[in-house]
Amino acid sequence: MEITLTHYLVLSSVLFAIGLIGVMRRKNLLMLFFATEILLNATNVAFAAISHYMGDLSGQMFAFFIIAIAASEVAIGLGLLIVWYKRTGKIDLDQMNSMRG
Amino acid sequence: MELYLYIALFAPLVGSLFSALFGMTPKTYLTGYIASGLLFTSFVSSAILLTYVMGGHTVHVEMMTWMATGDLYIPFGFVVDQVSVVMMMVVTIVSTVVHIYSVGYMDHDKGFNRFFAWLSAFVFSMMVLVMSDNFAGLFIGWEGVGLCSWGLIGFWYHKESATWAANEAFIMNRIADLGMLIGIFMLYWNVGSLQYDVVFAEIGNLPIVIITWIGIFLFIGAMGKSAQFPLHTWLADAMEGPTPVSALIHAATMVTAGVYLVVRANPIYDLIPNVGLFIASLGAFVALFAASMALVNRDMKRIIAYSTLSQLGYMFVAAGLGAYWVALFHLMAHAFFKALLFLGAGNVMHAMHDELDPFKMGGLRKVMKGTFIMMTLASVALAGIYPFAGFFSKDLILEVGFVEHHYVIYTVLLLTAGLTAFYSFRLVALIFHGEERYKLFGIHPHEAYKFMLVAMSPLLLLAMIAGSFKMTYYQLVINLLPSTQYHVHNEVTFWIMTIGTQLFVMAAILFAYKKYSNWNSVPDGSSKMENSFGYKLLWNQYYIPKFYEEVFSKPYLELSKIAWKQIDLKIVDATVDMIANAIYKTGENTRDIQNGNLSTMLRWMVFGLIVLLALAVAFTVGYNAVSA
Amino acid sequence: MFEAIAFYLFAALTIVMFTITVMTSQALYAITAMAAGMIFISAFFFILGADFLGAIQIIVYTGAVMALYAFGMMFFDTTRNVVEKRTNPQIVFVLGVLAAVMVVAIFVAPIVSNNIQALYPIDAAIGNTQAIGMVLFTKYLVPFELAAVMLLVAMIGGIVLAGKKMDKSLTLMAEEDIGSMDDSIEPQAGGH
Amino acid sequence: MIDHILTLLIFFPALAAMLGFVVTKDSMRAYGIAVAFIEFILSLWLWYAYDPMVSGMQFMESMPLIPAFGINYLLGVDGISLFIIILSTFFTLLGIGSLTETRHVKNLIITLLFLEMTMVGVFAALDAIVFYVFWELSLVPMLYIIGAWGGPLRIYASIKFFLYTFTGSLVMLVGMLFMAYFYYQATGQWSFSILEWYRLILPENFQLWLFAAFFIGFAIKVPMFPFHTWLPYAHGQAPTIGSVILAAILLKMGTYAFVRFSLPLFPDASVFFMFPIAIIAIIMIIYTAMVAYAQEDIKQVVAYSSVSHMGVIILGTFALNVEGVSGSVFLMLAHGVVSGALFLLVGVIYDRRHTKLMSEFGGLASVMPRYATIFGIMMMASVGLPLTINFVGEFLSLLGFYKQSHMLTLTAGVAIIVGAIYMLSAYKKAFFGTVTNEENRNLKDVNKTELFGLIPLVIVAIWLGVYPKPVLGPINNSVESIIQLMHDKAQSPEAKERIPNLSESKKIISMKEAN
Amino acid sequence: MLEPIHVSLASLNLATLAPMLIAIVGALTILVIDLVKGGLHKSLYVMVSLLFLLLDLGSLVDFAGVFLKNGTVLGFFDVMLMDGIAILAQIIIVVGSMLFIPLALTSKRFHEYNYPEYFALFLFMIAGFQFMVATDNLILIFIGLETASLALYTLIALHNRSKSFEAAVKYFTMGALAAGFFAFGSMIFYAISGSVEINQIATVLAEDHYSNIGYVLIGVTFMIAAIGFKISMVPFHTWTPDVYEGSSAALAGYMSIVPKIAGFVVAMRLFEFMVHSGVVWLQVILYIGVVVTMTASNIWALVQSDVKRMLAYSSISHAGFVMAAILIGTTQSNTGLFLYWALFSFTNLGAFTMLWVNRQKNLLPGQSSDHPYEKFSGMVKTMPMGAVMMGLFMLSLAGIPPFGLFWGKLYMIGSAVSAGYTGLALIMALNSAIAGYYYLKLIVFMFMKDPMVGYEKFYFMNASLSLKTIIGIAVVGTIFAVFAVNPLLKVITLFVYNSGY
Repeated sequence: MEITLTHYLVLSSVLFAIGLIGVMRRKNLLMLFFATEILLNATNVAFAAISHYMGDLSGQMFAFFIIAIAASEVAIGLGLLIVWYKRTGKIDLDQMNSMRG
Repeated sequence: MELYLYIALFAPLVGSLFSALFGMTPKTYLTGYIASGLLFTSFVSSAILLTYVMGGHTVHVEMMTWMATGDLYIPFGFVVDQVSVVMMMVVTIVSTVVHIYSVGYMDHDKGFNRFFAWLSAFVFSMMVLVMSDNFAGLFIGWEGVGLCSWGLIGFWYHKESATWAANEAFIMNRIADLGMLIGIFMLYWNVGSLQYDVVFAEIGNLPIVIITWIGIFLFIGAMGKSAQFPLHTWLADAMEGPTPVSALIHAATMVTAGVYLVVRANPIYDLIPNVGLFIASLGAFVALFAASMALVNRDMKRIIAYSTLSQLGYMFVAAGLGAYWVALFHLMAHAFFKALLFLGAGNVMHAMHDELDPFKMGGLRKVMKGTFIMMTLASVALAGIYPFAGFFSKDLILEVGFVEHHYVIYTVLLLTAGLTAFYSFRLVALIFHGEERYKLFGIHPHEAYKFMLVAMSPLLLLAMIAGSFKMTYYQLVINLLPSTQYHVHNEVTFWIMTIGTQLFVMAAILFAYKKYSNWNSVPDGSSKMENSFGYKLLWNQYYIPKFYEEVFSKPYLELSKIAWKQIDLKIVDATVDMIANAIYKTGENTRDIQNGNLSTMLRWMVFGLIVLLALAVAFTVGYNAVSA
Repeated sequence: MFEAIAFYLFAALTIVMFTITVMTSQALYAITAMAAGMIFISAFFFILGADFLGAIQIIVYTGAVMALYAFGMMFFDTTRNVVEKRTNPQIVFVLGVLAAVMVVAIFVAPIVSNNIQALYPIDAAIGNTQAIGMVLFTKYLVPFELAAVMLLVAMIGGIVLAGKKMDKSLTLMAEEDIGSMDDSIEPQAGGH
Repeated sequence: MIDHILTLLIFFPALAAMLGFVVTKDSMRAYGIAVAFIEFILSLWLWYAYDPMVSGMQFMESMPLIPAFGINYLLGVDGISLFIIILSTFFTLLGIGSLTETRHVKNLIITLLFLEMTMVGVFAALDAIVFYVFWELSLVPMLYIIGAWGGPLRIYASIKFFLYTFTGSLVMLVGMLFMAYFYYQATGQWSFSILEWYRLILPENFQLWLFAAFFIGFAIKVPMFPFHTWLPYAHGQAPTIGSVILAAILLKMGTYAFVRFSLPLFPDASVFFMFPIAIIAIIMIIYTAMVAYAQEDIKQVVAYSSVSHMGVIILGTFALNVEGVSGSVFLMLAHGVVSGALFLLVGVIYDRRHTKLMSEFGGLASVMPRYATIFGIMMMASVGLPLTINFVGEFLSLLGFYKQSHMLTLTAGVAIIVGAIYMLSAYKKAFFGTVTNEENRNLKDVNKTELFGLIPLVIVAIWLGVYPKPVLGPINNSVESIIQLMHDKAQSPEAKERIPNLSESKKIISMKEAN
Repeated sequence: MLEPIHVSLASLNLATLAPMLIAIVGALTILVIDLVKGGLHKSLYVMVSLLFLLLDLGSLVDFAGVFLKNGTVLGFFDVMLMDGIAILAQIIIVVGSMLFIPLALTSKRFHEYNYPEYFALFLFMIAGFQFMVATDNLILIFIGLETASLALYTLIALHNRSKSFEAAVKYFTMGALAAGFFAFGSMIFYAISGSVEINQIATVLAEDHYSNIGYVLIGVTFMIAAIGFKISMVPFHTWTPDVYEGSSAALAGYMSIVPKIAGFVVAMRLFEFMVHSGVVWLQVILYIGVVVTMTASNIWALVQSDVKRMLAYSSISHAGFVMAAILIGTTQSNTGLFLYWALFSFTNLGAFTMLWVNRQKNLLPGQSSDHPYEKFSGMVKTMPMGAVMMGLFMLSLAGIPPFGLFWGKLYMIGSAVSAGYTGLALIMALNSAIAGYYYLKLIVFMFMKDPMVGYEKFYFMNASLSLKTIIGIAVVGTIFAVFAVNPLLKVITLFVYNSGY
């Protein structure tokens, strides 16, 4: 039984879907951010796989930059959460509804 | 001669404008004098023109262009020919008399100045009507007299009935005017011009169907102005106006415009005898119909109005049967004696403080000798007793009917002649004879101003002697009108007819006198006759006004309200608003998509993705299926 | 055969770990599971011959990112049971599963292409890290530098946002108050 | 200067309006009158300099605006637009002169001057986009006038007015773009010049669609049934001056546009849609007349009467012969004068009593005789009495359409009956009878300011009714050229037949004259 | 062993980096200045930023000249792509930024302007956008996008009130999701083409005759979601109103213009070749997306009670309008896109600046947002010029001629008509009509209602000379747009056409 690119793509999709579920499901913002990491990681797996099966390095580069992006996002995201938390003492997104309509 | 033409035409306008200047200011006799003076000038000019025309000439001027576009060319053109000059004479004579009379009649009225403005304006319009050399100009006058009639019927605008009657008259005339307008359109598109001379020259080349339609539409116009059935109801209601107005407009001039139109358009009607027969039949019917309503009416002016209507019927019989000159002759004679009758009635009204019910009068001959004489003679003329004017004109129409072998029409007209005599003298008897019933109402009647009586005298004179102009007139108008002579060829028949008619009429007069000259009570609606079906039918004018009210006026108002409140507001406008509201409501109802909750927002994003994915998958499947 | 076993093993592990991350109500479990999941993902990288990527994955994710999150967790005091209000949980799963199913439905079809040419071919003779370095500093130099800028931005942003100056809000203070309190760093209840 | 008189006419009021911000409140009226007067004189000068024998465009001005997209600043007048321009300046002068509004007069006059710019602009524009610019821009001042000086429902009314017409004209804009695109396809060049478009001969099915697109824009503006419901609100709520300008000028934009665009651009479609439109016109005439009859508010009577009269104008326009089109153009002017005057008159009584309900009045004729007289004259003009300005237009319009359909004209002719019914009954309710309401007993008759607006209108209404030639002549020449153009462009045999070929009849006439 | 690679410096075309580098250097300069001496007034930073942006613009103009002479310039191993639309978009980005930066010079003090970092981040953000448009490499696009976005999140939050945090967090979270979409989408394109460069992808797809249609569509789906988020297409728009409301009006106005043009350029690069190669599905999807975006946001804008939120929805609608250009995909429509956006920039600049100068520090009593309609009630009586100008901007947004945006709409609808999209043209026209209502609503409030007692003191409370200057520029730009349209059209057409769009 040979593992093909398709296997990896399917795996990637499943992981991505898990991430999506997390994004939609989580109300705690911190844990929601976890889910966004899963999304990016899922993509990374696929990139690496495609890169491998095609014998091309660009995919790995893309994954590399995605990791960098993920790291930056964490910094900003946590910064935002900190100010928000300092103001309200909560990080539940249900509390954030002063604007609507 | 053109100068006289312009003077005759525009003098009344000047008088009108002059009076209008004082329209808002308190009464001044100046307006009355000036207006009357200018009308007299107009009369003199007309007379001069008459002599000129009698010399075998005509005057035709084109003052200026009115409308010109495309192939249409309508000038202000005026023609004084044998027919129009007769009408001009009639108009100017009667109106001069009425003007002078009105100075007295309207003496106490606040709207004195305004009255003369309207009255002179009317004369001007009438002059335009008769003098125009084309149908459009005729239509100007036609509508103009309608306007002035509206202003004069509703002269006492604070009276609800007067303004109602004014509007009724105007609107009814408008209905007919539409017909006339269509007739004019047809003429233009078929002939290419509206000038009388062109039209009459070319009309023969048209298919008979078109001529027939033209004739019908033009006659519809005439029906409105001359109050022929079924557009007759306004005339009786128009009696709400001041009496001189009734005399001038609703007896002598305006209502005869219809007859004038038919006479003027004789080259058209000559080609379509069937329409002519219809006109004649309608005329005969109206003659009888109107006379019957006059029999029972208790309003002095309305009785005279019905009589006018009836006489118009006679004229149409003549015109319809092709005896245009006869129609015109009766028109002229009728103008004199009917105006006289009305003015007399005005005197009586004045005396009786605007009381109109002859049953409340009686015995007035003692206080109003002059009026009595004049009205009696006018009635005699109306009844057609030799040698008064009516005899010459009216009996001629009977003869026309007979000669043309329309015996039904003849019979009807003969019967009507009897009825005419009856109701005329019923009126005279009730007013001037019998007990002085007015005393019951505490009225102190008095004779009118002397100058008013003097002013009326020319009419009296004409009513008596107009018949003697018959041959002069005939010689004049046959230049334009068909010169058929109507003689019963059999001497015996002729004499039997003439004398028979005279006797019949006399009998009617005597009957009227007998029945009413000793009347002594005011009917209160309880008598047996008053409760009979026939009486009620006549009294209610065959229920026609009521019928119009119920079938046209009220439903129209109701329909209008429905159109506004139900259709316009609830359907048309509501649809527009509904669209706008639907859009707005959609916004209101869906704005919660953006409920401010981050989780929902994220879900919407994923939802959007999924929808697109689903479409993508569906498309892919379909695409593969197709390509496979 | 080994490859297959490794794939299925790690696939199962990552899926389980990430599922725990997403589903658990214990923040500590979640973060631990995620860290584990990321390590398992690095295993894929190694399997696929992307050694450099695997190393980065472990260092950056499990090292830096997880440390940040752990810090955050402590700061926000979410080590305990996290109570989350659930609204329409079914929809979430339906949408998630639908997404997976549909993407997978397409992905099961193999990619047919004769025209793919590797622009930067992997040369077995050259080490992965070396090859990456070669590409990174030629072709992807600009993205690389920009990534540096991005990290700088993130750093500045993080510092500024978390800094003490944010504790009082000039936006909400009346003008006259600002002048007097310009240099005092006393934390103010920010209001809202 | 005469070369650029149209530019001057368009932008002088706008410039003056901007300078008007500087003028103090007290002298604003005088300033406004002065500006409007100068503008009016300029427009009269235009008339003086206009050569009535030339049927084409005169005083053409051209300046590239967006040549890359074929948009040029292109102006010109012919006999059709000339008089509507004069009417616009005339009414602005009268409107400002007889202004009785006291609130924020400065803003009002500035707005009016801007409005004047847009009105003149619409009628002078020969480029579709320039036309559209002014067309849309005219909504703004009117929106403000209705919304800021209007009655209690003013905001609803103004928004309805704006959005309704705006929507319609956007559809029209799409039509214009299509037209330009066709031109582009035909010549490889973008152009929005109407005169260039005249040269295009479009396939019939395209004509139908484009006609429909333009129609929606114009029909809402006119307004034609069933798009008319904004009008009663707009009139009902607008201040007097707003109603006057709206009725006198703004509505004419729609009918003018029919003559300028729809007819010459789409001759086959015009013939194709002739009868449906005629039926709509007849519905407008009769139905709205009935609605007018049912009104309780005298201003609404006049408002609905406007719609009714616009029906006659439309009918005349779609007669597609010289008589009808000339008549309808003339009727545009006539209706402008008459309805403008009627709205001024309604304003007079509204200023005194602050109500427009007819039931509140009655017997005004004895209290305000001068007022009643002027009202009566204008009412009779509105009813279409001969020798008043309206009659000429109505007569010609109906006459023209009679050529196309006898039955429809007969039905449309009912206009003269129903028109009389609602007008007379309204007049009767308000002016006749005895004074029953104590408040009416001491009303002042019209004053000098009001007469300033009314007297000229009375004079014009009668003068042009008696002697329409100076106006009708130039209109006739220009209309003839349009009709001839339509005939030449028409493709379907029916259109060829329905649209008369003037060059033939001209020949015959000249032969006749030679003989 | 790996052989050393010899790269000639000339072939790198280092100049292609110049515009972005200038912005980055500017940002760094600001940081250095702050390091050297803290506590300097914001005006200094504004001026420094302007200066660098001016340099940036200068280099772009220079590039424009080069482009016209030599055509597209590639640089840095073909990562950098300076074609016509890149230059145009960058010019719009830089000019837009230059117009918005002076809005920091308010008379009232707001929190963010106390930070030199604010200006540094602003310039970083600009650089990020510039990178985004000046490449067709998905990686660089992604990083540029993220750089700009991360900076933007921070800028929003720096306004420092609870609403702005809320806005930033919402924007950030959704942005993270969108980033995931972008990555996944790129992955799919990479999988089917073996490349991350759009022109390569296009080539490969064309050579394959789109045989992997399923992959293509899934990839496009994710890309639409990602870019749709950036340019706020329905239903990826939900952040827009909240973020606009939460951030300062100055930044909201900025967001309505600059990030979106970057997004449009990416969308153009990514989608247009597919539209042209007949992926019917994409045409349908874009058609639906455009129509739904225009219509739905218009409808929601109708019911707003806050002017800024209304403008947010209106900008979504305008974005939908412009997306139509990508669907139509002719040179004319792409030209229209840039023309529209250039004109839209000026008008929206004016509208948001008007909000900004009328910004009070605390909420009005009884109101829950900064700029409720009631605040502008009767403005014509207390602040006539202000009301007239605001009215002008509203009319322009509504598309009333002859103000700026009308010409954009005209050209866009014209391009739809000439490409045979008649239905679309009609929908665009009718949407403009619906939009008329809510713009009109503000005019109604300003001109037809009576002033609220005490509100007049809030008018122009935040005004300063520079803000007024900006408004003046916007007014001039809006009124006299008609004279600018022709040169703009010519230039844009030249650029767009020569870039092959």
